[in-house]
Amino acid sequence: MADFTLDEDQKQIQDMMRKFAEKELRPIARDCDEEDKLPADLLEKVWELGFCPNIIPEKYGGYDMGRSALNAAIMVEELAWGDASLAIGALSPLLMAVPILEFGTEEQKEEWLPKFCGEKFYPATAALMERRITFEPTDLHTTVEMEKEVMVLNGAKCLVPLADQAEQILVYAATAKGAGAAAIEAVIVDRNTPGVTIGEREKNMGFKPLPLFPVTFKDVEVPMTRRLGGNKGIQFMRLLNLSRANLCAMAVGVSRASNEYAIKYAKERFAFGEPIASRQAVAWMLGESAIEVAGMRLMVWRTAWRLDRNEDATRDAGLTKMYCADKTMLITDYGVQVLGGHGYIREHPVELWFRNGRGFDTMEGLAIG
Amino acid sequence: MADFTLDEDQKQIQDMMRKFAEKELRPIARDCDEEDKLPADLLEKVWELGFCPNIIPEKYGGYDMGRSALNAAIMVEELAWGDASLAIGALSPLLMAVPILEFGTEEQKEEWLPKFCGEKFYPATAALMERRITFEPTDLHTTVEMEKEVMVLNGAKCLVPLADQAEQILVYAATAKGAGAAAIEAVIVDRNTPGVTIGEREKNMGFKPLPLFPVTFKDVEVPMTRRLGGNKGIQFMRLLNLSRANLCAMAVGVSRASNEYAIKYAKERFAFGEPIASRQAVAWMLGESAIEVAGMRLMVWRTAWRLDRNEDATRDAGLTKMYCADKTMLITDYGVQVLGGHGYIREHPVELWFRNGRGFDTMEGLAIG
Amino acid sequence: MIDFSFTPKTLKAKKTAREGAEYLKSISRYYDDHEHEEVKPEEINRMKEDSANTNKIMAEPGPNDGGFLTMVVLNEEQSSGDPMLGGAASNMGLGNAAIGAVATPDQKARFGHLYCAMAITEPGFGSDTAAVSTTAKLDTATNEWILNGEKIFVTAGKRCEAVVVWATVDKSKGRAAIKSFVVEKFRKGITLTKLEHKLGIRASDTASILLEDCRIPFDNILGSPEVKAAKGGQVGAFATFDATRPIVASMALGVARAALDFTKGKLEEAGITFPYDRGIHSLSAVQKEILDMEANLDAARLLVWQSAAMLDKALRNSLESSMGKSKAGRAATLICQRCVALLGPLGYSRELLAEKWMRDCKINDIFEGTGQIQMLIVCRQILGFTRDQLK
Amino acid sequence: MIDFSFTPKTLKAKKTAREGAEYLKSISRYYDDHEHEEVKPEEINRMKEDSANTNKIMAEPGPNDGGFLTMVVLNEEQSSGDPMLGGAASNMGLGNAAIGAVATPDQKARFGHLYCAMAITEPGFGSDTAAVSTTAKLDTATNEWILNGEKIFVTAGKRCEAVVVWATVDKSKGRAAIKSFVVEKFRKGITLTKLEHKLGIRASDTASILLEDCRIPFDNILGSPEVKAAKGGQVGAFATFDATRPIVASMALGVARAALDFTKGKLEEAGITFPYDRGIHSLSAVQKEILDMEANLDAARLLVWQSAAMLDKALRNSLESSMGKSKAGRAATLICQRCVALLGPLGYSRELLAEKWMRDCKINDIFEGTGQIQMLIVCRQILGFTRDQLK
Repeated sequence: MADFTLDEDQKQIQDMMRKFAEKELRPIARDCDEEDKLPADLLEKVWELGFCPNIIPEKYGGYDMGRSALNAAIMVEELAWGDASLAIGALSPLLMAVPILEFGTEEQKEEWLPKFCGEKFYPATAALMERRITFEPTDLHTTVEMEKEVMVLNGAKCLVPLADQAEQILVYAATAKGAGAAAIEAVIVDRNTPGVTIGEREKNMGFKPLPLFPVTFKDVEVPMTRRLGGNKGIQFMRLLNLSRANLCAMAVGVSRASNEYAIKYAKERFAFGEPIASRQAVAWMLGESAIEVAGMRLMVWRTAWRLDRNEDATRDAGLTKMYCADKTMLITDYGVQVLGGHGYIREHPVELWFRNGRGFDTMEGLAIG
Repeated sequence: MADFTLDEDQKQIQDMMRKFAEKELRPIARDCDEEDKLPADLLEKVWELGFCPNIIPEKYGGYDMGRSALNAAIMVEELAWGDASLAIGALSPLLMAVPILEFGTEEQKEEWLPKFCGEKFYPATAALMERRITFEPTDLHTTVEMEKEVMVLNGAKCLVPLADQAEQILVYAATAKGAGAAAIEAVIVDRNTPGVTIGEREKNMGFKPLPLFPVTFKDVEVPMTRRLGGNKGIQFMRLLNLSRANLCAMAVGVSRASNEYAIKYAKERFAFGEPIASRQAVAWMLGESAIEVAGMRLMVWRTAWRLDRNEDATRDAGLTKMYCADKTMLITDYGVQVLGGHGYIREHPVELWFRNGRGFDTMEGLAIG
Repeated sequence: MIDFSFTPKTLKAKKTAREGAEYLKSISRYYDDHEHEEVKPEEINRMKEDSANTNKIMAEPGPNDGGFLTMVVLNEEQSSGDPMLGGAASNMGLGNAAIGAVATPDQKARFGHLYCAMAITEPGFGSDTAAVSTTAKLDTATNEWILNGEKIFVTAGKRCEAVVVWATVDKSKGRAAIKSFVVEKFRKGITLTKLEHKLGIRASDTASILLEDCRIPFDNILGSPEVKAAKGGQVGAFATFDATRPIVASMALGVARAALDFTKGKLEEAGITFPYDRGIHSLSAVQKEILDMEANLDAARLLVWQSAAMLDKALRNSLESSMGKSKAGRAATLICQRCVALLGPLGYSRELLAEKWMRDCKINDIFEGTGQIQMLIVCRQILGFTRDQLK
Repeated sequence: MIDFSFTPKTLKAKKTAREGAEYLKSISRYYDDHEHEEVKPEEINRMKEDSANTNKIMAEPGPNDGGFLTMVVLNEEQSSGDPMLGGAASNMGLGNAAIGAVATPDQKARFGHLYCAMAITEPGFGSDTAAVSTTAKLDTATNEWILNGEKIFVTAGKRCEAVVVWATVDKSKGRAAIKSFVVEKFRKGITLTKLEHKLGIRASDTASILLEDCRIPFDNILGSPEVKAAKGGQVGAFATFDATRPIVASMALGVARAALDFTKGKLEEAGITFPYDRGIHSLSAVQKEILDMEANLDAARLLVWQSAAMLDKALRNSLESSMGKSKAGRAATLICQRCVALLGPLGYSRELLAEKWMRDCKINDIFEGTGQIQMLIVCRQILGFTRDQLK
């Protein structure tokens, strides 16, 4: 039966995350952006929220509280409302934990999942993006050969979160170039494996606090046991769709943050004897943004809801990704525009959201839930 | 030396055409639209303005007043401001005269041009468009074989103005499918040639007064003397560019008409105790439209100016065509929107411009100058 | 709990409505060409049958999705066939939505079976609905309301059986004094004075109506006759907008979807597919545009559904219904325009329906509050501004 | 007579400016990373040389295209290298454009060689430029103006040699009493109080300036000291906007063109071409977007050129300069944003310049009158409305 309202549990996690974002993320977001830093104690604080153990079954050491892409979307919208870079960084262990939960063999679950149930932040990440203008997640140039007794990885990845400290990197690679999603495998690679090179930390317009690295793989040999899903492999589109739902939820959070801030500012700032929000041209930017935030959120929720029902969500996820990327840019642009000259200086957060906002078009596979 | 102002001659022809449009086109536009009619006496009235003989050299019976795509653009903007359908219909003889002036052999000029210098409207037209969703003017499916002693035409055209009464139709056809603009020929075909079938008059959303017909060619044999340009043929892109400049000038005229009307209405119509134009949301539609009309016009002028200098205008013409089609739809949509419910009824002309406005995206080759 | 699935009954009714829409599509060109012509009785009967089938399904036992949401879902289907023809048969005009939202059970029984139009606009105003100058005076002797005034742009004003008329009971009291009254067509003093020739939605008449000392029983007023000051929510007749806006928004969705599906179909005939897993660098310009339009329409639809579902839960939805109407009206308008362009000569031709959908759809940006009025309402609410603070 | 061609001199200068722009591009990342750092003397010298070369060309015999138009054309070129670095070397700030537009020959001689910034905004207002509260009082004893007030968002306020300050000579007289004054940095009472940390254009400082009993000679006022009521045209200091807007608009054009050319270049490396003779059905999504952006930029550029050419002909260009600024500012902003998206990881990276251009370009939607203020000016003029009729 159709229903567009959150239940009590969902309201509670939403509220909890909103408070956490307000208390722990917002106050440090500007400094972290200016100084390109992701504080280690923040990683521990987010870790304590239990994102990993909550979704891991008891037999692997987790709390087995159920896993839901929709609940994850509700939560990360709030965290990204606090700060998207810090959220992505702190949640990077999920980039490995979730795919293992989805497709890992029993042996792989037993080997890896307990690591995500410890008391300390367990650094793990995934590598999907490649640095080229025509990059498509379904057309990877990083390859994995599986004919021999070991797998051999070759290629170059970029925008890998926390690659410098991750114990393992879940690497997405194609068994054949140009063969689409069906040919994509996920391989668990220890960071210190010979042939793996972590490059210099990348510098980007936005997501500055988030440590992102290029990683190259030159004839990297990995035992066959590290092929996620064993002989069955993975369903790459499902993981991509889960990632898109999660990242788009963050885009909603960033958009909402900007829109809320601009609304408040426009009511308080006076020009021509009235609040600037009393001018239709200003109000319209705020109104259009509010409508789009509401629409984006429903699209994200439907995608996540469909994923939770194990339905094919490729259409919803694909359209949502395109739509959210565009609208997030528009909304965060309007955020700066409403503040005018004040929006352009780094005393107000709208320019930070504007820089982060543009990232959602580019970055794929940086979050999952 | 860069200059963006009209000279005295240009101001004069602009003024003359504006008055003609106001006196002869505007008053009958609505009735002609409702009744799908192009009055015969209007064809004669426009004929008397001398569009054809003015540009034809004296030795072929014309007044030899020079030919300029820019001046043509200035004039047809005004006529289309009056009514685009009537303008296209009345100027259809140019569809044959101009290409002959551009590329005709001496013999062809001698044979055909005097016909356009008589006292009565000489019905002639051209056939470019073909009815398919993926139609491209540079990729014609109507073919002309030229291996034999006669040319053989096969194919189907649509949206051919005045095909029912035209003495000749200038038919654009490809010597080879998929070979692009270089393979396109123009063939002068008598309407009554065996194998030429004029179908039933087409019904379209806009341009209703304009009689447009589908024309099919089945093994139509045409003497080689009718190949425009003789052995040299034509430069199709130049003719297409001339057409684009001319049609886009009409798009400017339609857009300006709608914008002017909406401005006037918005100043006179009161709501909430003020003219509706006093609301920024309404004013912004008018302002954006006015800016785009000015921008479109400069783009059209530059294209025409370049054509007059015999420079390659493909870039300018292509961009202008895309831009004007989009903006004309936007502006004529705003025209209806500003009038609201009143814009939706057929007592005001904005809905007519809205219907005609959408046509500029689709119709190619229906005007030239 | 968030759930985007509909009950089996709704899905079944939706399927039936979609089949009925195909029939509407088959006759819709005729009534576009023949403005103001009465729909043929056999066609009306066929439509009534389709309508009855849908109602029968909804009356079956089992859970429902809520009345307004279902109405919105079914109206989108019907509108995808023709945005106006269906109303003639289903006896559902905008007036019915208003009655459904605010009438007493007794009134629902009296008027529910009538095809009710809605009369708000007057020659002197369009968007400024508070400027209503039609008056309703109570004759205490007979306990009748006496209505005087002129209404324009009454959708289905000719074809309907009754009109919900907005009139003021006290001009000095502003918006709170504007009430809506059900005026049956058989009453003395109500006259049809003009039928508009329109850009689109020609299958429906748009009428001017004159009320001259038109007497109706006291109980024909919808809602309370009391003139109360506003506190928070919509006052007087204005509350009905919250119910009618999702309905008209769903009409926009239906027409735009028809245009988009038709365009996709024609493109598919030309060998073009629409992959959802690709980014911009792997798509053609047409593919990208189609996907963008699909996403835009999805966003609009979800907003409209949400606003209707809130009505079913008796939650205040003024913000959401305006968001949905504003978004759907504009998105649908633009989608239809682009579809005509993408279809080239096929789009512009009156032999097919794309050009008709473009003309029809434009009304959604205009009636039941233009896009600008919707945005004004949205902005006031997100800003917490009064009418004076944001004009 | 309509002519879209430039004189050989302009074309030669343009080519030289474009070469200079390549040098600016090569150092522009550094000054984005090192906000508020002084440009190195050897770099300044190199820029001054380039600037001198351009000036030398323009001083050659032969016809010119008009001073403002040439300035706009050359500024676009320079801005395509870096929108701000060039100003430091060419000694051309917005204040210079104002001086060029309204100063007396004597003033031009006195101030023309100074790098002049423009100080309008104050902490209490942004777009509402009539709200200027900085005062200029004439000390009749010394025949000096005494300025008091605080200015913010002064572009190049630190680096410049003089500031054109907007101040009122009589608060009770409104807009007509707002005048502009050239305040050289060596004057007593002018203090730099703050440097802003910005989203973009970090190669230029944005300063706050305090004026405390700052005395300047009487002749440092630009235009007449008389307070006259408006009749038609812009009054007082406002007239300078007609001259500065084409200049800042050309900066937008330059940055957007740089972004677009860069994106096209990268796409061409990937084998993508940009055919101008094709319709939507034969183009990829990326091709279509690039062509749309090119067209949009062309339209903007032509409007800006026209507004500048009108200045050269001493025609009133308030409408056209606002049209150009509004169109160019927004078009450029959107183009840069889309380029970053189309470039994917290359667009977002601070190792290349696309992301910088996106940040830099956003200022064009904001300073010298936001897009909204420009549109207000355009609308008032096409409607023939006063400030009160359209607020």
